[in-house]
Amino acid sequence: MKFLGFIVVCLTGALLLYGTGEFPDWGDPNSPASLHLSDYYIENAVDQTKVPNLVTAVLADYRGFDTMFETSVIFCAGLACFLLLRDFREKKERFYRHVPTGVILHVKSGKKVLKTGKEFEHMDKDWVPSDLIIKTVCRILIPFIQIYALYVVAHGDFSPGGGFQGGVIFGSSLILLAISYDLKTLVKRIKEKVLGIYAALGVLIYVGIAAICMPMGGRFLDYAALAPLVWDPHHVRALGMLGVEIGVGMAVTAVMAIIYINIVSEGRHDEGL
Amino acid sequence: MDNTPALIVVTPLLAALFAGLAAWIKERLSYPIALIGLAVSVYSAFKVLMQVITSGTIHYRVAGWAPPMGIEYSIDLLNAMVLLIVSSIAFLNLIASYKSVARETSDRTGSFYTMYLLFVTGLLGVTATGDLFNLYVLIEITSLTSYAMVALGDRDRGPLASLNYIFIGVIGASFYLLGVGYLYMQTGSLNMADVATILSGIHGSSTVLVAFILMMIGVWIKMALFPLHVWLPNAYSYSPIAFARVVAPLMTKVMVYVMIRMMITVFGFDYIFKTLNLSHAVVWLATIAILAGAIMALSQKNLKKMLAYIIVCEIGYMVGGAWMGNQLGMTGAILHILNDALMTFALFLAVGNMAYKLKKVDLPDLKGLFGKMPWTMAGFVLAAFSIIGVPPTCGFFSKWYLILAAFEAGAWHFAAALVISSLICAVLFFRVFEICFFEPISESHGQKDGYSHVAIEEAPISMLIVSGLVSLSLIVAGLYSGTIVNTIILPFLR
Amino acid sequence: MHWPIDLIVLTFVIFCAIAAISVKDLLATAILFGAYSFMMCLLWTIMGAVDVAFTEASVGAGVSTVFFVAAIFRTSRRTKD
Amino acid sequence: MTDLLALIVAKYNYWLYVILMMIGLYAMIAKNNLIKKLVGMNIFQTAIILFYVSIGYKRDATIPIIQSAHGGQDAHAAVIHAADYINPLPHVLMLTAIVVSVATFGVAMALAVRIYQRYQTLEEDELRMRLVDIGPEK
Repeated sequence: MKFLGFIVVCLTGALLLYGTGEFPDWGDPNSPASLHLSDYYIENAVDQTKVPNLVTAVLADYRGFDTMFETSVIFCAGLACFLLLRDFREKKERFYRHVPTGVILHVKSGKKVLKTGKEFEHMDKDWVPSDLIIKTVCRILIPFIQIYALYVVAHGDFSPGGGFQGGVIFGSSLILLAISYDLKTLVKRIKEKVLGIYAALGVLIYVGIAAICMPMGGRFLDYAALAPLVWDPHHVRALGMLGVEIGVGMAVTAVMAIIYINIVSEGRHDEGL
Repeated sequence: MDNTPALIVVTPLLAALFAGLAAWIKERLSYPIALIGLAVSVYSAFKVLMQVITSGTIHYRVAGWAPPMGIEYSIDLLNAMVLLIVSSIAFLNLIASYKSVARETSDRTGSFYTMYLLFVTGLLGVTATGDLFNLYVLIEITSLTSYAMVALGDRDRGPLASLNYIFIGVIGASFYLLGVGYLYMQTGSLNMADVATILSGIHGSSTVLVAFILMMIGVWIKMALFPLHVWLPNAYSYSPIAFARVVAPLMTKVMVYVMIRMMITVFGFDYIFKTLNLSHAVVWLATIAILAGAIMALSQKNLKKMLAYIIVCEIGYMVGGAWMGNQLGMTGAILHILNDALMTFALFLAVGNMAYKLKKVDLPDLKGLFGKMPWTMAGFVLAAFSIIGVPPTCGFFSKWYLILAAFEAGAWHFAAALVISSLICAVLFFRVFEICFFEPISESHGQKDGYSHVAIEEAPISMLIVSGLVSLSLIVAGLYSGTIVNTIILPFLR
Repeated sequence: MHWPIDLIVLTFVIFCAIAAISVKDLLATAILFGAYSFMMCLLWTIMGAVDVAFTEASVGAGVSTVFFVAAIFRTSRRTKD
Repeated sequence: MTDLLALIVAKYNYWLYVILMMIGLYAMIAKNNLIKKLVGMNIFQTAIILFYVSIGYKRDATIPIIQSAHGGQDAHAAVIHAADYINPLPHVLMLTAIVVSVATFGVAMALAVRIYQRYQTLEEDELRMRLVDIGPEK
């Protein structure tokens, strides 16, 4: 297998290298790729869409249709993780810790659930005492990460960033919460149902904004048709893009959390890293 | 403004999202939503097909930007036909599979329907789009949904088969993406029509040649042409039956459509058959694929696996026809997209009915099935005749075109492979019929003496109606294949 | 002219890639893979693709690595090659 | 000598991307551990992204964010020269490709966890042996 793989790889490499023979030089401003469409976007995008970040302009407007399906791909990944891993059966084995004394209770089976609170707390099987420094630092850090994520989403029109990056950052702040405390803390705060609805709703915002353009007299995704609905018709395309980016951000946040929770707890949503 | 072309693709997507949301409120709500979404899609596809037949190609600019800048749907006769096939098969299958979904994925039917709709959205989008990169994104949607579905079916082997499918599928999609990159390097554009105009000036470039090879290998991996087919049999036989019934007829056929689209619209016949002159090599490859598929099908003991290898064999027909380099061959290949989708769908519907009752479909399990499930078996027999190529079922006509094309191009080996594979199919299916008809039911089923006292245990009526309808449509499609060729395929090829 | 920087970072990328697939501990693979992604992100910043680099920094070096570690936590660290 | 250097400068990016891709592809085909294969898959995909980003690069040009448009009212006053900005289209395409690759990666990881749950191993040869153990398929 190794030898066969080596031959296949070498053949592919040779084919690709052969193809590079007629490439224009790296960074050549006159290569065909940087003349045909690129010039049009650079010269007209700001005029037509009022968005200075050309990548966002092309991403959410000229090629917004791609991005819509890209968001669906992300949604699909979250759904796939849910379908593959989610296991609704409760685990019989449970661990509790008596807070004042530090004694650990191991419940092997049985229905009785201890009330957790001041006296007892849930414990993971592979549990390590959580560090005060880590907990405190993360507690301080998480709100700032989230605000930064919102900034990235909202400011995607003007600077690098946008719905996807912001969503990932927001999602990783949730993951940080789960890592620094434990998975139960996250799952208790944000229910699985909320995450699922958020993921679908995020994509729905995108497709919805795109679809509303049709009864408003435009083509699918033609933000210009939304002009009567917004307060600033001059910037209607930029506003449409902002709405779309918010949708993407929501979907991505939720999906990142769903994937993490399902992988780390094998779909049981009880204990993890 | 007429938005029907967009509606074909967008309604399943919207329905998928609403079904996903509804599943959190009440699981039962997602089924009617899915049904409505696909019904609108079928209606729009039908309307678009009629429009294209009367008034020519439709160009729909998504977001209102002119083609090379924005993404454009350009729907001609070939697109419109494939769109109608895809949406109606997906719709019919949804009707047929209500019960089996409820049984196979009992606690998460809502998610199943969402996944199903996303898969159909992907297929429809791949068919409708006129943009090279958009095609890649949509291929990824279809692939991602099928990875998840394959893992869901068989709990023991599904996940492993699915992971192997991911590795191969990612290589295929990435090769396609690389090919698009090489093309973009030389042309600076992503719109198919635009790329085609620019390409006609630079036929000699080695970059274009490499782009062509990469894209073809990518598409061949995705459609499971013979040496690259290893993922298909496992993937199709392990997925849940409701999904297998839609993925088996549609996925490979849509990929064949993509190949034909690349050949006709992007690179052009002049480039492929005059500049490169690859016809002979690929027709030989297709010949080998047909024979290999047929022979591997012979050695299978499971009905689903056997059908999967027959699909590998059928892909050889279409690739060979498309690469024959004459009009007859292309006609045969396109007609076979339609016919093969219908035949495979009919076969898998019948197998689905059997699997619903019998739980597993190894050949020995099928004993006495004619007595137990007469209607299902009637559908199965019709579909099998069509695969073998018995007139007046539709399978005969596309094979006829392909054989004529092979004679015209002098590709005797391809014609011989066609005849041999038909004979092998005949042997295969008559072996199944023999088991189902003549061998008595084994003791374990509780009957004592043969099939004479067997109580009829049919599949649910919704499954039977769809199965019967599709099987009858095989004959109808066969009788009207002249009309289909004259109104859709020949005008398209001119 | 910033091709020398580009070349240096690109060499690092290739080193990280080779190291990531050849170490015998999957957790090390995960970390090296994160380093690989981050180097890649630097490379793209040099080439002026800020949006892509931003995405790679948050996805490749961030979330992907976390998924990776999570999966290793639930499976095993050991590997034969 | 200067010719050779010029050729290397002009093309080395493309050559190295091919090497990176070969590394990824080799890991996908030849490695025995499924997680290693996944790493190979990711390297393979990022190599393609590197290729696309290299297409978009332009000498003496800046990042594709139009400075003058930040000013508000006098946005139209400044003339935009296409040669001053890097081609934004490959970046857009690659954002989509990254998203697709992370989605695939997530699903693949979930599958790896499922496989481990069932067979307690991720080595391909051991998996093949386990598959023989559970006997013929249903």
